[in-house]
Amino acid sequence: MGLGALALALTVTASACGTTDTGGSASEDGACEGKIGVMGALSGANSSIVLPSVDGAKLALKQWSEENTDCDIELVEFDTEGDPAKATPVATKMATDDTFLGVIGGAFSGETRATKSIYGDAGLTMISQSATATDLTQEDQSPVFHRVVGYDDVQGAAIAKYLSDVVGAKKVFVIDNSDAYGEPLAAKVSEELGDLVTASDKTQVAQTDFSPTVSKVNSSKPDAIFYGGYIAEAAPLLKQLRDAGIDVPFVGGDGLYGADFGKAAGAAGEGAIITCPCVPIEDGTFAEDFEAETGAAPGAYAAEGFDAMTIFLDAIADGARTREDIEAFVDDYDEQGLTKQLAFDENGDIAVENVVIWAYKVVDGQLVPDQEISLS
Amino acid sequence: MDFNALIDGLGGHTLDGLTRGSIYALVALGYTMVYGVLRLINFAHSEVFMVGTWTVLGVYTVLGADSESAMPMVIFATLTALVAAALASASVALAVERIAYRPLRKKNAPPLIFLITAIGCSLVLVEIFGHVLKVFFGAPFGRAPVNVPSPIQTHTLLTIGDVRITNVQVFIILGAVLMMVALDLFVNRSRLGRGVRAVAQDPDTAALMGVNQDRVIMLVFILGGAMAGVAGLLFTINFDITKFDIGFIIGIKAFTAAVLGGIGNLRGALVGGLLLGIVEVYASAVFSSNWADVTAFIVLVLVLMFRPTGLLGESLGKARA
Amino acid sequence: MSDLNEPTPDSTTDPSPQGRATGAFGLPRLNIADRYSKAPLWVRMPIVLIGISFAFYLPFLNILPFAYIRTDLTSGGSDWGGVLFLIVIYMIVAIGLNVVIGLAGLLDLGYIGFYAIGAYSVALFGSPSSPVTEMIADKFGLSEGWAVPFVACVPIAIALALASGVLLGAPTLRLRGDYLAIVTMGFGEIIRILSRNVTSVTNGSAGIIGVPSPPEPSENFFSAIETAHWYWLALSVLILLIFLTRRLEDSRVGRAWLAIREDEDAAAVMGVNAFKFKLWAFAIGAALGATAGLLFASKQAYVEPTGFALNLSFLFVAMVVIGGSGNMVGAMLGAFLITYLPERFREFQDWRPFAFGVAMVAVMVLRPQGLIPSRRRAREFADRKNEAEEAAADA
Amino acid sequence: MPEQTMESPTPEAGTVGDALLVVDDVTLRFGGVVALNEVAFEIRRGEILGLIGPNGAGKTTCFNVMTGVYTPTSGEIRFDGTRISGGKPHRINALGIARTFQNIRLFPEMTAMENVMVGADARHKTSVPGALFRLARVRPKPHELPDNQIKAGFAKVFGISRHALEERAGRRKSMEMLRFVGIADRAHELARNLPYGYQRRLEIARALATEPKLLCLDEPAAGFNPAEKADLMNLIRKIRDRGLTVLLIEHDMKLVMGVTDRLVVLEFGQKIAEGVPAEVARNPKVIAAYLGEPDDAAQA
Repeated sequence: MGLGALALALTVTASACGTTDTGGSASEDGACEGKIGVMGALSGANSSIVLPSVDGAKLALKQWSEENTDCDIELVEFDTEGDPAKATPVATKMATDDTFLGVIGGAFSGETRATKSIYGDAGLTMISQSATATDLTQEDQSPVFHRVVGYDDVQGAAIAKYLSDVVGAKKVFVIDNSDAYGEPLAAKVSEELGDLVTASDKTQVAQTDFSPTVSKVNSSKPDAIFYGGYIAEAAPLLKQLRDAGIDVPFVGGDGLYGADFGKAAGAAGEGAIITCPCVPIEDGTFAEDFEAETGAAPGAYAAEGFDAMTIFLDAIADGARTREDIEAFVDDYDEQGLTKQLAFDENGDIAVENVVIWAYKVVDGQLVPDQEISLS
Repeated sequence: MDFNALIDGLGGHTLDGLTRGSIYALVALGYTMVYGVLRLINFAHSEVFMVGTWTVLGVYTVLGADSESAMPMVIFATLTALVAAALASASVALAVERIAYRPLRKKNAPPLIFLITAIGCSLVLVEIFGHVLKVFFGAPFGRAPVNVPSPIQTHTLLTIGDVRITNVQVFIILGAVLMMVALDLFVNRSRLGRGVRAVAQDPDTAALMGVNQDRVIMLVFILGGAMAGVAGLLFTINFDITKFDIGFIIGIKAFTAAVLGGIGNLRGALVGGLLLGIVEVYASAVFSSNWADVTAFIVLVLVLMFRPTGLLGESLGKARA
Repeated sequence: MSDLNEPTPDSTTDPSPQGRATGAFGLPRLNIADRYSKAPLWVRMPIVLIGISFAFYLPFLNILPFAYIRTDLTSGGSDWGGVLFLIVIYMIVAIGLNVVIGLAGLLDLGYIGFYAIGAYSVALFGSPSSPVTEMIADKFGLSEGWAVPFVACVPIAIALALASGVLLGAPTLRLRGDYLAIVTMGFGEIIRILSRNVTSVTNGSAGIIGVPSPPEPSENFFSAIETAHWYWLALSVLILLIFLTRRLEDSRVGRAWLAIREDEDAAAVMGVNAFKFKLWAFAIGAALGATAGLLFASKQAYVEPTGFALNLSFLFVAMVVIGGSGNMVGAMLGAFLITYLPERFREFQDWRPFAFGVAMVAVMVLRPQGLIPSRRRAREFADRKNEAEEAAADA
Repeated sequence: MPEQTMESPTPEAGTVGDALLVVDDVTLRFGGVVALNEVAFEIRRGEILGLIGPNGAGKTTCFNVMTGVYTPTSGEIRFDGTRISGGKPHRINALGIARTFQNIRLFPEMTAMENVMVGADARHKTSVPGALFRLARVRPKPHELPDNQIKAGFAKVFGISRHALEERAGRRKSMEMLRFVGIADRAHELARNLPYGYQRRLEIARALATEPKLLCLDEPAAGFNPAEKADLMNLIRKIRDRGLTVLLIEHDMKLVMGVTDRLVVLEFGQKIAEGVPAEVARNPKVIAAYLGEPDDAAQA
């Protein structure tokens, strides 16, 4: 072994033969090529919230490439499993590889928090399709971070408004899932509702038996229920609420948005209201194209993924070839996207007046646009 | 902290706790039986339960049973699902035993190796439903949660004071207790059960007395698996849902329940499961649901402090103190 | 250092190495290890030094064909230095857990709890935006943005980990085997849930940003994209910890641990204070776990409760056992494989967990003694197998 | 290893003196079963005391009470004037009682040498801080110096860490013990790979390494052939000659009669006789007890 190690070390230091091309550099000659990264939970338990947006981005690239055949833009997928620990090496790889011109992501707020400074150091523009934590732009700003969704505080205020004005609730029961998404959203809803909140309960991710929560709801007799959390827990929660004879309106945030909700909640899901900072796709071409491409209806944040990719593609079409160009272009961007008017303020957020929050109603297991929630 | 909420709704909370605990107890049986005979924590058992829930979904889909079905169909579908889930889970448990554990037993490997193998098996089973089957068959397999539309509709059977007792609660508690009584009788009264107890007490002497150890071990995995399958059915009736990783939490809880009651002890599994269910529900009522697990683990530590081998002590046969 | 590297006893007390001749079951690889350990110091020293230099050189290894071990070859790969850093962090975890499981024979399924304590210590005391520092700053009228410097966070983290190791161990170490396993598992979960629920202290599910970096020799030395620097830091810590753990293994303490693992009652009758040494094993393991967590949190600059989920505890145990329980090198190999392979084969995406599970079962069934068992273990297995065969023949 | 390094724990080697261990009306009950019933006897300094009786008479239980495995229900045990009943096994060992086990309980995955070193460690102090940092320096006595000249020079100037000193002393002592019981030739083999007779002797070496005043041997000759038994008898005498007191449980009456100074006889948890071997052998109660046990009677 000793000799082997020595020989190995000698080879390593002495030989200068073939090197792998790991770095590479962006084309200085202005050729239309480059890579856009997309990072998020592409495998594992949470991937169903992320994969549709990646498909949306892919669709945008496909449609764009058909029109811009002289360009060679690649969308590179990076799986983080939603885990910040796995996201940092991925982010560093993109940050240190000059061929990457932009990143779509992070899909979740946790991994975004962990990687924002890495991209910041490298000046690599991020456009997140679904990281909605308020602090990402409101407390700990980063020059490279942008997002095409309204953040939790905006959505929370809209949900509170919907509950009080549209539902006309006087007593709202607020439930959250104790995680980084559901907790702050529910907190904002409660804050906005003020006295209208009659009681609340904190559940947890991966819980299925909600009988204690149901008892609490039963004894406080609310006229509406809000749940901040994800589909996997909302479905059994709703089933148990309905079984207990609690038939008041059930409202959830964008964590419940997506085709999976109807499949998971079944009959109990009928009539549930799901809000989302995403507009219904009116003309239908996106939905049709998406379905033709992936074989499924557009899921959570599919259109946001499409929009984020479109911004990068517009930048490249505009002649941006360096990270600085891209960043400058994105900062000045102002176009009507699939989901909303896309223009970023100095924090990287879509201006509040352009954020559109819609309420969807579950009818026959499908999400049907119900109404836009006016934010003013 | 709201002790009034607990006291006001004590009856209801207790009933909820018993319902929750019944499912823990049924799954705990699998841990406890395997442990009693092999001194091995079968961490793959949680996935045996998971397979049960998917089997129920399969049966409902094939029979076309859902919440709209008529009474004869409801009964037929439920019974079919019961048998199918028990069979499927037992087969998976047996397969795990044959593929992963038996070769290790032949090599006389230490318990830690079994533990890692069990975790590996668990991962494989989870991924089969979360990914592999999806690649070949598409939905409903995959990472997303899936509705299992139970044909049994929940309705109130009777109300005592404030306590509303539903048909589903009665079904679950009675079902679980009946299965456990049957199992207890089987282990304590039948010839095969005697073999199980003999191997649990002293494998070497049992072998000398002509008990076929491999057969006993197979039997234990089959019985434990079947119980987990039944638990899968009861679970879906109550919650109408399954997911590729649904077994993980239930598995952890059931294992905790088994230890709480005294691992290796059938009646301990029942006591531990029900107690754990009640503790969790009470804690959820007093604090909130996100404190239930902390409370449960603290109760476990306290119990073990005073009774180091669980509430009823560990003994599948009755001899070991 | 010299007496550390002397596994063989003094020549005066070593009658003959003929006992080794019975190692006929040994694999060829073990003979290499044997030959290495018997080689004189002037042979071993250079080998160790070359090995260490090579480890430090790894982030820049870019010569074919060796460069194929890099994880950033495909466009969807991940940063090689970052992966190396994570590997080393988990190696620290593995040698720590190996003390608990491999040496003292205590099954700890809640090791992530100590890792979390290390990570949260540096975050809670070192980050200017944590509720704890804000409270301290408020109470003593310190300036906004004040925080405990990184260097002071290290002893805090280690002290907290030692204390929690003792706190967990003192009441529970009297429990045997699997009961201890579930209690430790509960401990890991309690730590995670507390960090999530006690929002006023830990900032709850939102986590804590602004975790400090170690003191920098030059500006931006430890910036987030300088992963090679982070790797070097972690590697240096790892080497130091290996050195210290070796010292424990080759001492009265290490022998006491092995004796307890082998037969606790007999050890007690031979004067081994089993409880004390088990508690030490727990505390040492806790301190190592916390060190890993601390480095991790510092590099990440961010901690949150979901990073400390229960399944990581299982993964840690898997690292130790797959590599070869009781053997530090084996445990580190386990950590390497479990961290590295999924990163190297990212292109298989959603197939990786499945493949991982299959590999786990296959490795254990085919090689239950672990990939690099300690010499003891290898013999044990050969013997146990013989025993089993004899028993089968008798029946 | 030169003989002069052998340390005699007690100077009055070989002389029988005052009571070293007193078993004072010890009763032990497990639930309803009385394992020991008001057993009382004493072991005198420097003697070899045999503890005999039919199977199930309570001999090993008596050992277990003495070494802290069980706590007596009533009564107490005093060792060298200190009450030890109910104490922790490692404390009792520290006071000077060591034992072997009827069913060999070595540390199978440790070498013979390491097994004995665990015993030797009982007299050592190094714990985790000492082993980690090795800061506690001591000035070595001449015979404790390392053999290597350069190292010895360093040790003379800078002192030597307690860890290193204890390791060296432990290794020397262990090797000496292995020689003493006659198994030094296989010192570096795993205990589980040693032949049966070696394992029995290794247990004795391990117990001796803890430097006990009283050594309790639980059926050390079980499974031995006559030649091995004779060797063992010599070994036991040699142990006594080092100044140790020996308590011996043994079935083989020939061995017991040949080596012990006095006998205590138990039956059904009660002492039925005590005295010098020849006297006890004539005791009708003892004869009656052993008649019920034809195997043992035949051996005697």
